[in-house]
Amino acid sequence: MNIKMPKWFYQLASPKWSYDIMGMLMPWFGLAALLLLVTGIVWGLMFAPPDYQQGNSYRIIYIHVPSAILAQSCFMLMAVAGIIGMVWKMKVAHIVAKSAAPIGASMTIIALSTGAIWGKPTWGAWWVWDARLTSMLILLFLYLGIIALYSAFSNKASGDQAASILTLVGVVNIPIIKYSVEWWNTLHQPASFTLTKKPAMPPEMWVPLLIMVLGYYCFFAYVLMARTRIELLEREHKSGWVTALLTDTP
Amino acid sequence: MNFLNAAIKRELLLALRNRSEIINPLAFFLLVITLFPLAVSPEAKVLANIAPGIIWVAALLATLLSMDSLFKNDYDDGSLEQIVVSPQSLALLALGKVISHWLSTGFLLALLSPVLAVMLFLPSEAMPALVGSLLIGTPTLSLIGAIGAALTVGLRKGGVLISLLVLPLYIPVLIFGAATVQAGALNLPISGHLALLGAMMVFTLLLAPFAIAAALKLSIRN
Amino acid sequence: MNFLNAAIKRELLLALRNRSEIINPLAFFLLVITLFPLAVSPEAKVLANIAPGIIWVAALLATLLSMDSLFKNDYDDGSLEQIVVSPQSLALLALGKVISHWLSTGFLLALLSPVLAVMLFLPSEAMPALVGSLLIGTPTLSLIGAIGAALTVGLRKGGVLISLLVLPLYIPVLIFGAATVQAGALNLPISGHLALLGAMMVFTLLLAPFAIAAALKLSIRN
Amino acid sequence: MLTVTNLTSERDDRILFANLNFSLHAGDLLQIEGQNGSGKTTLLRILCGLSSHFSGKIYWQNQDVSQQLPNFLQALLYVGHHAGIKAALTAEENLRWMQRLHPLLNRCTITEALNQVGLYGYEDVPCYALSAGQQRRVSLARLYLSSHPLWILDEPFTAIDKKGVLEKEALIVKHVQQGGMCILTTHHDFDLPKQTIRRINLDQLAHTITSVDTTPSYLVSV
Amino acid sequence: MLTVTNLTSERDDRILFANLNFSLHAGDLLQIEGQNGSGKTTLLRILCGLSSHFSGKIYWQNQDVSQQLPNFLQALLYVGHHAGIKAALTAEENLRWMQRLHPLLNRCTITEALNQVGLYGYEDVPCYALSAGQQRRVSLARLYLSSHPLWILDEPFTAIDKKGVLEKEALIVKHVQQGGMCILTTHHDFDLPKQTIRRINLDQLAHTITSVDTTPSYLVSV
Ligand code: HEM
Ligand SMILES: Nc1ncnc2c1ncn2[C@@H]1O[C@H](COP(=O)(O)OP(=O)(O)OP(=O)(O)O)[C@@H](O)[C@H]1O
Ligand SMILES: Nc1ncnc2c1ncn2[C@@H]1O[C@H](COP(=O)(O)OP(=O)(O)OP(=O)(O)O)[C@@H](O)[C@H]1O
Ligand SMILES: [Mg+2]
Ligand SMILES: [Mg+2]
Repeated sequence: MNIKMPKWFYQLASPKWSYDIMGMLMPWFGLAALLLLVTGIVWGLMFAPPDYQQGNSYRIIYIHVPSAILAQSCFMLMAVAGIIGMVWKMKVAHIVAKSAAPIGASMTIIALSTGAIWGKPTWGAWWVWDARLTSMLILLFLYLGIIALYSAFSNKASGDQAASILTLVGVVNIPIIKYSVEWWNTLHQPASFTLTKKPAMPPEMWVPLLIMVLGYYCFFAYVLMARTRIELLEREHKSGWVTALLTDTP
Repeated sequence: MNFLNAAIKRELLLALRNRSEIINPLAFFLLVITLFPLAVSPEAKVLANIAPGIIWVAALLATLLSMDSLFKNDYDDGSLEQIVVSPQSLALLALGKVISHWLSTGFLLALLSPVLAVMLFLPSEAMPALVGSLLIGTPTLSLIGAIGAALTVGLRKGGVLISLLVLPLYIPVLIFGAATVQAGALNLPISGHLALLGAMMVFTLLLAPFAIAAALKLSIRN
Repeated sequence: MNFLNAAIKRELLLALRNRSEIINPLAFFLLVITLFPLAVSPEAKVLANIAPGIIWVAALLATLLSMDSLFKNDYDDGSLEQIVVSPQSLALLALGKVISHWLSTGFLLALLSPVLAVMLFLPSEAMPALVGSLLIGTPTLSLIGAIGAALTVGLRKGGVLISLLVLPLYIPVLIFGAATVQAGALNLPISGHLALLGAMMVFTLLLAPFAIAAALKLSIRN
Repeated sequence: MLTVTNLTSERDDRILFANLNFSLHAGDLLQIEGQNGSGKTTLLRILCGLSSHFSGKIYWQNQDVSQQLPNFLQALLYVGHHAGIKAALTAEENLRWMQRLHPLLNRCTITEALNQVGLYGYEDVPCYALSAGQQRRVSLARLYLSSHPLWILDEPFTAIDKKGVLEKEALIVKHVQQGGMCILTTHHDFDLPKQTIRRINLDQLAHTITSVDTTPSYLVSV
Repeated sequence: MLTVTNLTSERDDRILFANLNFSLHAGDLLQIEGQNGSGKTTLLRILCGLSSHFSGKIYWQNQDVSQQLPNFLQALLYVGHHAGIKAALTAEENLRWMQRLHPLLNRCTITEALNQVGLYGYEDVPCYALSAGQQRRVSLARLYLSSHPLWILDEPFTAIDKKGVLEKEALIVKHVQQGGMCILTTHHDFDLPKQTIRRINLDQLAHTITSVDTTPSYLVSV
């Protein structure tokens, strides 16, 4: 496949160029993440009004929802990076996907555990087999499989491609999972607890939530770039630019 | 097509040569299903209720476990290498292997399932749904499982890693498969469910062989 | 004893070297258990009812499947031969292998089981019975499974044949194991059950190593 | 015609060979020499497309191999460390499958080839019941069947007895004299006049590289 | 002292050798010769107690071996077709385990032995990352470590390069000169004066039998 792409796209393929660009962008994202997260947390935990039903326990939403959103976005990102890596043979794309996987898995774990903690007071159970929860759990398994596959190959290039194949198969499957799980649930049993009905939140509640989500994205970008840069150095440690980099800074 | 034919024939010959390969998934299926009355409860009402789920889980596990050796032997003895350095299409060969694998697992499981269903007191109205869902659903399991097998074949003791990779992808098939049988037991229409399972099968049938071939090449070149 | 120690250490080292060997039975256990709510029903009442049986069946299958490779690798690469031609006791070595196998499967399964029990809505009163029965019951499973593994190790693609040999012998453990948990869930005394499981463990612990050693010699000399 | 330019391979930060350049024409016999672990097998696997641990270019008929893989594979016969035969099948069944894979295995009938390698009377014995050397002979029967222009052979004489080695040497010489090409590794002495056989010694290559870092172009005399 | 009387072995109704008689004293080097499939490996495995396909008697120090197996195994070092090393462990870890198995592997330290076989610098590499010959070298490092009186070696030089073969030949000669015993098979030429090495040719034995025996036996094609 030879699809013409703009110049910057091919520049991305150069490890050195990517390394430098990410080095430039990182501080900005770090700063934004810090500002947004601090604002969001302080606002959400201290100033947002308590929920009329759940009291203060609802405040875990400020962690729970952003991590749940990010857990899913991260998988999409990995799939896109996987396609780019496979089609245009772009090493950097694979490295980005690989660096993203553990972050996505952590986000999924955070979403699951905050959800479980929240579930106990609101539902009286740590876990219910609700559609959304179940598909999240499956997402976690997919992440773990992908991470295991990356580490199982001795040739890093092979590991990249293997994991990309699995990611692509997985991403095709995610809508199917979501759909089937939802259908399965409503078919047999009227869900005792629905997450789909949005609590009618006043703006004082959802604005900090939005800030938290944005903060999470910035934080994600920051960590992703940091991890990618480390992985780039590790893989390219033989090449000229890394040697130059290491000798330049005593 | 000629080559696909030859590949299927060869696999079936190999399966016949050590007949245990054919009997084993069936035996496993049978044994797992007999464990449940022992472990859960021998009551007919309880069993009939959970029977669709149990039979489908057992079929899924039987497929999954036989998957592990699908490419392993060919990898270990160098046959896979020989196929990669031959001018024949790896995707076609993979498809042949999957087809003959399905013939000796999923297909036979589906034929055997009514017997087990009777043991679990599944109402007889559900039998067409059971056999139908297994016949249409298990090819998808074999195809997806083969992707996992191909990805892990080169790894020293990839072992049960394949389960981790493949089980999440099996879940939609499991859900719809079990739901079909449950609907059948309640005398509800099942054609919608079967059509969905069929669509999944066609979809994986078109894409999986290429994914398998790519994964095999990767594993060999690692 | 010294040699037993060395054997256990070697096995654990090998398990650590490819960490997947440790994680895999656990992952399998986890995955199988999550399949049931999907296939059977997500309702708490139904699940709580069948949870003891399901967890025990899953633990049994996880043990059984990891069993297959217990001696296979040693057989294929000639290590087993070397042990047979050495002056060391094969029974002691076999015991060492089983112990380290149990540490990396049954033991970890028991520790993990409460988490899964919560997901299946098992009442919290049943937790001690669950962990206790798994801790006392799984060694028996490992020991019996090792006999099956030793008998089938030399057969080309003995594969799932081992299931056929071993599962019938697993049934008493399964019945008492699941019954223990069910009793625990109903707040009934469980010490009688545990004592029975303990007696089975001691009995197999005394006899199995010799059976395993004899079976291994047979397999090698065939 | 096979041409290799600037071929470099490293495993785990050890450079095996760097900037290897050679080309092979009709009638050339090339022996890759080197001590154990010098990278002979790695080199052959790279040439066959079975390893991705390399940088550099490989040309077949003056075109990049990766651009015309089917053409190249059509012309190639590879005999690797692993025999690539199925233990459960007989010698004849194995070779019949090889013929399906490689249309150019058509020089003589399978029975003739088996007679040539001294397996007359063993056609119907499953390969697991053959000795180490006999199994290797089954694999080498392909040489008698082959009309491929390019042979790549990795330690073809392993486990073969003396008389067998002489016969196979003669066969290889005949192949190149008739305009074929052959690359092989062997630790056996190959007693042939200088002009008939060319040698590349990987030990020397490794030596020159390890001292220089800027990767000089190392040209093997052709 | 090892004595063998009337040893006969047959596989699948083919007599490999019949009424074989020999004895081995301190300082004896015995080479088993014969073409591929003549029964060399089978003979060695019988001597080590790794095969039960035989009739006849084997004595060690004038006592039936089966009566005093531990004594015999104490004195025996066997290197078989399979290397008997674990791919996941390093060379050093493998040899340390061998030492646990055989108390007599105590002649020098492991590091010294590894240096002797040319694996200096590879101590910490897991064996799967070694080449075919290097893996074989790890296995042969036992010869340097061994103070066993009896060595039984099956094709010890497989995959070893020329320099390595010469070194190991010298080691074997030294072993018998110091009063050890050695039985080996090899297709390599062993260039030694007649009085140093004794040879048994199984091809000739097969010939003599086929005429005497009443079982419809099979003449191995020459
Ligand atoms: C382990 C248990 C749980 C998991 C895995 C989970 C997962 C998720 C996921 C995947 C989302 C969707 C994020 C998005 O894409 O918009 C979400 C949103 C949400 N969750 Fe949870 N959740 C869990 C428990 C809970 C509990 C106990 C509550 C409170 C009763 C809760 C309340 C919410 C709310 C209010 C939202 C935002 C709804 C929306 O914007 O659509 N979750 N959760
Ligand atoms: N598992 C088996 N089942 C049946 N027959 C076997 C088996 N293994 C070997 N044989 C037969 O025994 C004979 C001797 O085999 P063996 O391995 O001892 O030969 P060998 O002399 O070591 O040959 P090589 O030089 O090839 O190593 C062969 O003809 C073979 O067909
Ligand atoms: N899977 C692997 N991972 C890492 N390194 C490897 C792997 N396989 C081989 N190597 C290394 O590559 C080097 C060359 O191996 P190769 O098998 O090509 O050697 P060879 O020349 O064929 O040796 P031999 O004569 O022993 O067959 C060895 O030093 C080995 O350590
Ligand atoms: Mg080699
Ligand atoms: Mg032999």
